[in-house]
Amino acid sequence: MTADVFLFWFLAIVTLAGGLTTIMITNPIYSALSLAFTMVGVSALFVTLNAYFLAGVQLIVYAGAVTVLFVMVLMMFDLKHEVTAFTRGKISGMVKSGIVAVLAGILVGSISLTTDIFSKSGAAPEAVIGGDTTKELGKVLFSKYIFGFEALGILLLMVAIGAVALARSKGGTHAKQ
Amino acid sequence: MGHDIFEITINAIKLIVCFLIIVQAVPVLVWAERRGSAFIQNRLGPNRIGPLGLLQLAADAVKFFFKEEFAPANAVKFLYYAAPIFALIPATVAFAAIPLGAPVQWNEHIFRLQGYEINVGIVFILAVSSLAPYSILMAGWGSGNKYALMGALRASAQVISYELALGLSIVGMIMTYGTFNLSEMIQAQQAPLSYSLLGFTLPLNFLPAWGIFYQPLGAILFFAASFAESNRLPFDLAEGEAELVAGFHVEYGGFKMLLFFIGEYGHMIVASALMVLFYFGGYVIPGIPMETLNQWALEHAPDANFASLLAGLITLVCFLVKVVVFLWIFIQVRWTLPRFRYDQLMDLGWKTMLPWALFNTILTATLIYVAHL
Amino acid sequence: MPLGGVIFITIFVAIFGVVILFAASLFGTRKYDSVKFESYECGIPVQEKKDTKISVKFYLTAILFILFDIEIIFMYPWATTFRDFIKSGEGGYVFISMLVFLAIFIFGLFWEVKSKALEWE
Amino acid sequence: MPSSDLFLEVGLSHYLVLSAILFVAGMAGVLLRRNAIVILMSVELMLNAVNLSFVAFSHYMGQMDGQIMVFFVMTIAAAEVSVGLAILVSIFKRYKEVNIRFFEHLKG
Repeated sequence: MTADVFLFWFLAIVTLAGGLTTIMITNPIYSALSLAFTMVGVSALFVTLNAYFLAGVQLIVYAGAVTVLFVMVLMMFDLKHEVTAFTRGKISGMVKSGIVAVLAGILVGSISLTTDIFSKSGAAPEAVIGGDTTKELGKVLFSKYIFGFEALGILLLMVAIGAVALARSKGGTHAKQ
Repeated sequence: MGHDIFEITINAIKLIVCFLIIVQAVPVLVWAERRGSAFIQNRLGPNRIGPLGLLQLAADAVKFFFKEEFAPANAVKFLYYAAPIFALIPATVAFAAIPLGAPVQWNEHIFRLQGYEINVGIVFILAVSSLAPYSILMAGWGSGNKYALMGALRASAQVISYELALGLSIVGMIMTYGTFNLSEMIQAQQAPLSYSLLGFTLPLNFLPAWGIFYQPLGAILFFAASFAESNRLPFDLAEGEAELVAGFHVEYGGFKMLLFFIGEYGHMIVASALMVLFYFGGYVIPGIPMETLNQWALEHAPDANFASLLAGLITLVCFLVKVVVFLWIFIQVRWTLPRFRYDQLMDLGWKTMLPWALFNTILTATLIYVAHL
Repeated sequence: MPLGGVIFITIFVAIFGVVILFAASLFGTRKYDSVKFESYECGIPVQEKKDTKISVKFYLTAILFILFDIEIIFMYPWATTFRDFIKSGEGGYVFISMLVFLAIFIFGLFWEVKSKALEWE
Repeated sequence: MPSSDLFLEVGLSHYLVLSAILFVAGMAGVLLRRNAIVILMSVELMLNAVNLSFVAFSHYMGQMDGQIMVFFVMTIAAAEVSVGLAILVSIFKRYKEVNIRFFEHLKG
């Protein structure tokens, strides 16, 4: 077992544990913190795939910004006592769990059936991108995907305006008593 | 971490040494801060225990050790204890990515004087430091005290606001060097300074090509933002005593408090080291190129291995001296400037520093574009 | 790969913290009474923190931080590759397109300032 | 893939299966939790899983497009969270409620 393989299994277990804790634990604050933990795990998995820059972006955007927002909102709401974390109703819960299980089976099955196609048609291990992918990323982003890039700029502007408008709707800037 | 057992061992030791540097620097810095503030305010400072009061550090450590262990009744115990431990991690992990000296060549192994070499160094350090708000928020929430919670929210809002200015102020610097890699940046800063624009070249050979000469505005913005990032005065709104008692660590004492301290000083050390790296040439001695130093080391050491080690150690000392200068500026500023009001702080971050950082970015891009026409 | 080192130092620091907190808890006097366990409250009796009013400003700041942070992140790949683009002759195109992006950024910032979303009273 | 290599050789399918499990976990969260904020978190988990498979494909196919896609997905995820949380906060300010079942009764 080489170091890389060991690292993958370690990170996979850690990430899965984080992800499952996020949806299982009843206290939303712990949920958000384990979500942050999962994000860090996913970012480390990006590093094992040589996507160094994306790993950093994942940490900055998801772990450093999005989840911090979650934690801050939860702290503002003060939702300590949540009696019913999960859906009530045994039958509907079972149906939902069953749907999830079926989806999991379909996904894993289809992956294991189709990976042969990818490994044959696609890249031999030599074609795998190695080393520094950051500059390559920049070059592709600013030539092929330049329009999407500008569109995202507009999207972010819209969201900034919309979020401010929503946050101030009714009741001013302070929570109502 | 390495290819054989020798390399793995050395790398592990290096990482632990990086951590110990941060931990050990804290009592020294606390002593320097107390003596320095006394000097600034025309007092004596700690001078009773040991020469110059140096043994005060040991006395403080012992005192912290014998403090009572205690958690408030309505604290969330897990978060309350996890927060100080987590406060250590971002600073340490970021510090380990900073090259502290020239790489040492020992037979066929090359050891860099840094915890690990990461080819997107800046992004890594920014990413790791962006995790710092968690420790603050965990402490504020875990203490079960409204002052702590208010302080934590203020501190984290401050940290994330200034992260914008911090992130944007180095875009111009990245553009100048064209790389994220910290070692390559040091390489780029070794040449003598020369400005070239529209075919004209202005050589200033007596100065090194440090980032500060290309990015003066960026350097100022970066340094100011890093004050706010490490919650130091004049930006220490997190613990404005008058209205929030001590901010997010009001319920902490003893070693738990000390761990927060180590984290805060660790951020300060990382900020100073980054300042040296980005804008002041890194570990290279000003005026002496690395080739000259290597040549000199070869003449004064028994063989090539030791010569490389000697050069590495000299550059390490040079780096630490530069870092100490910036740490002293941190201390000096703390005892010179008063604290901002919270709205002034937010205004400074969003309405002053962010536009100036944007201006710096556009200016740098334009100059680089025009210079290459 | 540096990842092993990062994980190693993280775990090491965490263990160090746990050990040192545990060791410190073994020493020290213990004289507890019920007052000591109360939250710090400047000498008055503790009040329930149910209705702690927290300004929505904090959360608004966090939202705006996310959005602007992503725009800044987008500039990083551009900053590293800008010189390469200039060398390959596409500099003007990339420069203009980045200026458009920056104009959107500046407009957003201007709008936020104008709409007093960043005002802390 | 022979079973003896399953643990010793990590390939594309390992990452894909991991991402599938994460995705399904996120979906289970969306279906089973009642707190609207936790549901948003589960959506984030699903987006992360998708990102992981994008990067894995990009790595093993030797193309950068997957990584660019991840960039875009991250942006959209952040936008979604901002708007989602803004809506939740304004609902919470009025009704002091974040239960997803409660939202069914909102009208007009």
